[in-house]
Amino acid sequence: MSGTDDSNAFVPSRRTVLVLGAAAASTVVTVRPALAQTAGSVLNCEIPVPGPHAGGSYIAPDGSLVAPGTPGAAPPLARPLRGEEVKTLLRSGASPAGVDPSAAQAYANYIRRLQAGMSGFTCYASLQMPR
Amino acid sequence: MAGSRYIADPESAVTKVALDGLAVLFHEPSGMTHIVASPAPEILDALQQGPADAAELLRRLHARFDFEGDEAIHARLGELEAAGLVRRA
Amino acid sequence: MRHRLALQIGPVAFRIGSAWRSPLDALARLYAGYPAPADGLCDFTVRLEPERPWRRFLRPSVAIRGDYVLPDAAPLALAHGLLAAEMGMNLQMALGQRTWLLLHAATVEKDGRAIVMTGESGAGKSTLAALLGERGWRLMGDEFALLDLASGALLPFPRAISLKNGAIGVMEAEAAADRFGPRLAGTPKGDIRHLRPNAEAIARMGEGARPALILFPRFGSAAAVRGVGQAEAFMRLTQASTNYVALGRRGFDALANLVRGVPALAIDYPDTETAVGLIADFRRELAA
Amino acid sequence: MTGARSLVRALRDPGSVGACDWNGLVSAARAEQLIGSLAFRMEGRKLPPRIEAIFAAARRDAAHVRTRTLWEAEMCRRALAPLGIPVVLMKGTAFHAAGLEASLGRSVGDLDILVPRESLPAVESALLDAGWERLKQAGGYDDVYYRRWMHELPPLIHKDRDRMIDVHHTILPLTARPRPDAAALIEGSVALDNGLRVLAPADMIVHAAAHLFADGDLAGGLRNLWDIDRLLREFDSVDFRRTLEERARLHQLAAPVGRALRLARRLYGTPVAAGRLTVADRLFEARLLARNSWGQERGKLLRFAFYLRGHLLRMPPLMLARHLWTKAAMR
Repeated sequence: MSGTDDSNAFVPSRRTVLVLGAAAASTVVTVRPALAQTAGSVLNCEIPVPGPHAGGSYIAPDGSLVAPGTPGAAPPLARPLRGEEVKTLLRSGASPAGVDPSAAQAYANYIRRLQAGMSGFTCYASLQMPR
Repeated sequence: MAGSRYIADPESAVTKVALDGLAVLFHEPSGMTHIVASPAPEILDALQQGPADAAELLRRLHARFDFEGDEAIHARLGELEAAGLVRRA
Repeated sequence: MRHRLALQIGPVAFRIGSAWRSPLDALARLYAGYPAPADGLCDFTVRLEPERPWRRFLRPSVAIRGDYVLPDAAPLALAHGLLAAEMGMNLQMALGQRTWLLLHAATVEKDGRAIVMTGESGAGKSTLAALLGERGWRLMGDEFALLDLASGALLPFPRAISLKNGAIGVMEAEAAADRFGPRLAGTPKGDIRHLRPNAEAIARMGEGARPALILFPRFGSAAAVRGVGQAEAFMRLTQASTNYVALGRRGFDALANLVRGVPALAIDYPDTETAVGLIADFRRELAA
Repeated sequence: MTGARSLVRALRDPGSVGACDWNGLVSAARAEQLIGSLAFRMEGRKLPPRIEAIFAAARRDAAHVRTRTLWEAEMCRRALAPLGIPVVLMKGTAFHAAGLEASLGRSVGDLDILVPRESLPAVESALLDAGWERLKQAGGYDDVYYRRWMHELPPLIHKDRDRMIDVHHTILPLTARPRPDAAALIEGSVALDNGLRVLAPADMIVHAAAHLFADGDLAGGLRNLWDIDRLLREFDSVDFRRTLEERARLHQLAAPVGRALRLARRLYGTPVAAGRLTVADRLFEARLLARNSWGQERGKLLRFAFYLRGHLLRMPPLMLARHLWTKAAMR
């Protein structure tokens, strides 16, 4: 690798300690395309729960999609959640108006699992806050 | 896991910038940027000597560094493999 | 489209078409004094159109569309059409800009040295930039900073400043009434009022500046300043950029050069006046 | 001249663009995902500075798209290599991987691959192990529908790279009337240096024509037709024309291929022997050109008719009714 640091120079006389089993989770962080900070300025958004790709599915407590009627799972929401409602839900767990509080966590987890290409993702990305 | 041999891209495929203790890598084949902490850069350097399985890689690292807990090498290789910075031979 | 307007802001030209007259009238008033794009040629097209054909008349709601669009966008009320036009321009920049590294940041300049302030929405960077713009600094932009990939200079993008809620009153006390747009009450982001940058900011919108300081401001806590390491600054700036990844190696080089060449600080501040004071101190230190 | 019409003319003959409506041309090209292709066609011409800057940025962006596309294919290769099966890249990814003219400025969204049908379960589980995730709920209506009737697995998305993969086992839904010979597609495919494969040239065109005219609603059709134009020009020879005819017949897709040739010649001036436009061809042409100089879609009725046609092609009317009914009930 090119660069200015000297970590690839072998210097047998001065041995360094290496921490292989890093306590921290990961030693590799990949930069992903970011809309997070900007999207607040570019859209007034909504998140359907679940998205049209999974119409009719119920939401398990961990946020995954399951068959309609699965015990312990929450039914689809009748209306999409507005950006501000999602923000409150993700931050404090407080459920939006008209939403069953006992199912709020399932909906929050569903939103956390959204990925690019899925309906609601850009909205979710816009609500995520670093630090 | 034992027996899988790992390959890293050649030096020319990665641009490295050192920023206070971390390395920021621009990986040409993917166009992706990775911010890596020790021991990831050391592992990538060690693989520059050629493909190696976990045992061989540990031998190379022990020749340069003091460390314990060899079994963590598999987790580290897994991260690098998922990021596309190393691949199996 | 039925109604249309072209605007040049810094180096970028927009063509805005609308199914209704009122949003463009408001936009033209807000951007009074800005030059028209040369030969009418534009970088991006924004469209304000009814979400369904009948929604032009029946409970009119404005869908934000254009060359680049996002799913998940909900329409705005026609009364908030000016906000829709502004968001439409932001959207084109966020999704379509590939010439400069786009940072979600406010920038002010004095003596050719620019301070880049970036942070999440609500960190107060817009208000801070607006206030500095009235206190002897040149406002380069309150929303997006454009970093030139080859030279490392910052280019101005002095859009109208989007003031929210409490910031509206703060700025009404500072700037002349004729520079303000209408107060937009009850938008999804609260009350909003736009402020046209002052004449100097508009007159010098073709003139770049060297970055001298990167600030990560955070509004709402007791005043505190801490240094931000290069790796952290790098990571945070990638997250403040919508086109970093798409620019590839050129973006990487430009950002690495920026964080290695320019100091970065995180500041907490309880009120805007405190922040203005802190920034005056930084400037004296940078000049020293 | 409407946006789409001026776009077609500019692609066909870049020299013909004078002091035209540049703004409309750029908007139509962006809307049709042809801005990259147009930027390469315009390279080296004397243009107004702002327009030249737009095209220069589009060309740089195209380089990024190529890198990202080839990388996604490479990560897929790594995930599937242990299976030892043929993996055939399709559509945009294939054009880039094979370095074809059609890849110049070509945008690419999803990664499309073709694998032998009997390998589908192994492919799916290898992808799931390598970080791809299901987009649709396993066992739900859509999931079951895909597995039973479609020519591909339900789409998967990669958890870190946010990119979708469509794993095909043939090139048309099983409910469609033509039955392409999937085994022959794989049999005839060509290996690249890295072990991945692409369809043989004639099959590439047959697939592009099938995708455009025998499946779907023609949205984004100008780009697909541009692919066909570029491929035909690159591969053209007397032998190739014969091979193309044979392969089109083999895959029961002679009609869409014929229409593709006629419309490519009509819109892009592709130098191929093709018959006169039929009345239906003219409707297709109108649908393809239904975009104005603000980038807006025009011809609402026409577009709706093609939307319905897209569904009808995929399944018999009774099945379609049941499908739409179930989907509506899920809303």
